Amino acid sequence: MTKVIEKKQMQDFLRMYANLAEKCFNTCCNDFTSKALSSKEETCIMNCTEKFIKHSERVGARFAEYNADAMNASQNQS
Amino acid sequence: MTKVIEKKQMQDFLRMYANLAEKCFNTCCNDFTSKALSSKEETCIMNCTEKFIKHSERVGARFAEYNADAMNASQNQS
Amino acid sequence: MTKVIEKKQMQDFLRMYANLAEKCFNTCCNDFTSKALSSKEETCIMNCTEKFIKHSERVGARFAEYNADAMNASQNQS
Amino acid sequence: MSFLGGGRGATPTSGVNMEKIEMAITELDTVTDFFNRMVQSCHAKCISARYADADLNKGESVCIDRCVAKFNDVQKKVGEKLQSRGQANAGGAAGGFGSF
Amino acid sequence: MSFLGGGRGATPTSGVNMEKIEMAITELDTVTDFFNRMVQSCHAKCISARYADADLNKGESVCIDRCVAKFNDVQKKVGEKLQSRGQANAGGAAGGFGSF
Amino acid sequence: MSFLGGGRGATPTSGVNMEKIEMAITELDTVTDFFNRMVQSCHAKCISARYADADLNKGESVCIDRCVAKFNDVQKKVGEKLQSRGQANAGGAAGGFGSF
Repeated sequence: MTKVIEKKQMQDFLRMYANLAEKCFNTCCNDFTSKALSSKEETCIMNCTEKFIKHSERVGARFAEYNADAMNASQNQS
Repeated sequence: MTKVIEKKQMQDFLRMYANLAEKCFNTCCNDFTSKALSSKEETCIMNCTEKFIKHSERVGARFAEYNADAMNASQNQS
Repeated sequence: MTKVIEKKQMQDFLRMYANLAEKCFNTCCNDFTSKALSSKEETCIMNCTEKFIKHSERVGARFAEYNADAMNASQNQS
Repeated sequence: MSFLGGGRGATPTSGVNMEKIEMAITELDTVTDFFNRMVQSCHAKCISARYADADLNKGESVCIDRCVAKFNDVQKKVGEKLQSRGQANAGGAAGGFGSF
Repeated sequence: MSFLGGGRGATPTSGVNMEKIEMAITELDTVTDFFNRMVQSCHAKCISARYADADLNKGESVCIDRCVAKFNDVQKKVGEKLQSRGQANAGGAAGGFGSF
Repeated sequence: MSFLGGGRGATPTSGVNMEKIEMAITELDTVTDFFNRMVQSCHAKCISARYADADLNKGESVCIDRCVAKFNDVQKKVGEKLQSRGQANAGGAAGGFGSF
């Protein structure tokens, strides 16, 4: 069971990573006159990544609160 | 076999449900000055859901006709 | 092992196929005053498909070069 | 699934084995995926995003019927093109897209 | 997972079997998928695409909090609607979408 | 798969077991997913949607070459950033995104 869960977490992480790289690439890279990342693009990628992590953490925190509230409400009912 | 199919149907339903909620949220919710759904947003969500179901049913009906035709044509050939 | 890989390739191909058809449909079909494809739409679909294959092949070739370089670099390091 | 060119072989036979079950599941997955994409695409093409109403209006209904017909045709045309490019058989297909 | 209406039955019991494990995994997949969609949607709604900065500003933070609340509400409302349409039970649901 | 930082350990060894096969499949899935995203992104960036022609023109071809290079670089940079944030190891990663 632990192994299955661990594998799922690994896969979820890899999907999140691929998703994030794709999103930041699509947002930050719009100039294909060179094959090297410009310093402006690089800064954008770093900020995009950092901000996405902070965003996910905040969504996670609010979602956890919401679930805790829902669980309490359901226990008070029964 | 029946179990596997049932599990698939469950998963398909859950994916459809998540997809539908996401789509209706993205279309109907554009004001984040409050955390409560406005009555206008709520009406939009209800219509969006209802209309999506009717849309899916109509696509399903046409698709079934199309498949029946294709199957008849293939049987007449052989 | 070979069987599992073969099944994966089959699934990857089917996903690519479905993806491609969806993308070309969305780009090329915008007129629903008739249920038959116009000759203009048909040409668009054919070009879209052909061009996507050539695009994928070129991306694949560059990606293979990139991986070969990365593998050489990693072997020289160790 | 006439658009896969494999429909003819799927006629019922006696004797069920794991391989046939797996193939049936792959086929079911493929048709479900195809159907879901058709629903999404035709929704984007035909359904107004205003949602003032819960019913399909006449224009939307007619649009859906034509959209399903066109989507099926496109699927077939793309499949024929892939086949004529020698990409339609599973083994050769994925291999043609870069050998990583 | 209160929005699935199945949370009550998932209370811990003694005796683990394969079926329960599979159900737990399906549940985990569902919650993960839900969470990922919420992250994506609220990112699109709240985060400016300029990326001049690596920190969430005040406006973005408040927007995220409200977005999570609204996304959860929408999920619940859509679930209730599906249930009232008799689509919320697994078996009947997929069947109602065309019998291919 | 140098961008995953795990390529070195994947050298062939004698003795095949289920775990290694599963890991190889996960790796194959990851590379396929990465490749498909690169194809999609570079298609959106480089290929004109007019489809007047079936061939890649000079500008599109050069754009694809540069796009692949940039996409690989971005993947690496994002991976390094995730790693420096202590998110790159599987266990800690998913856990950091909310404990549901």
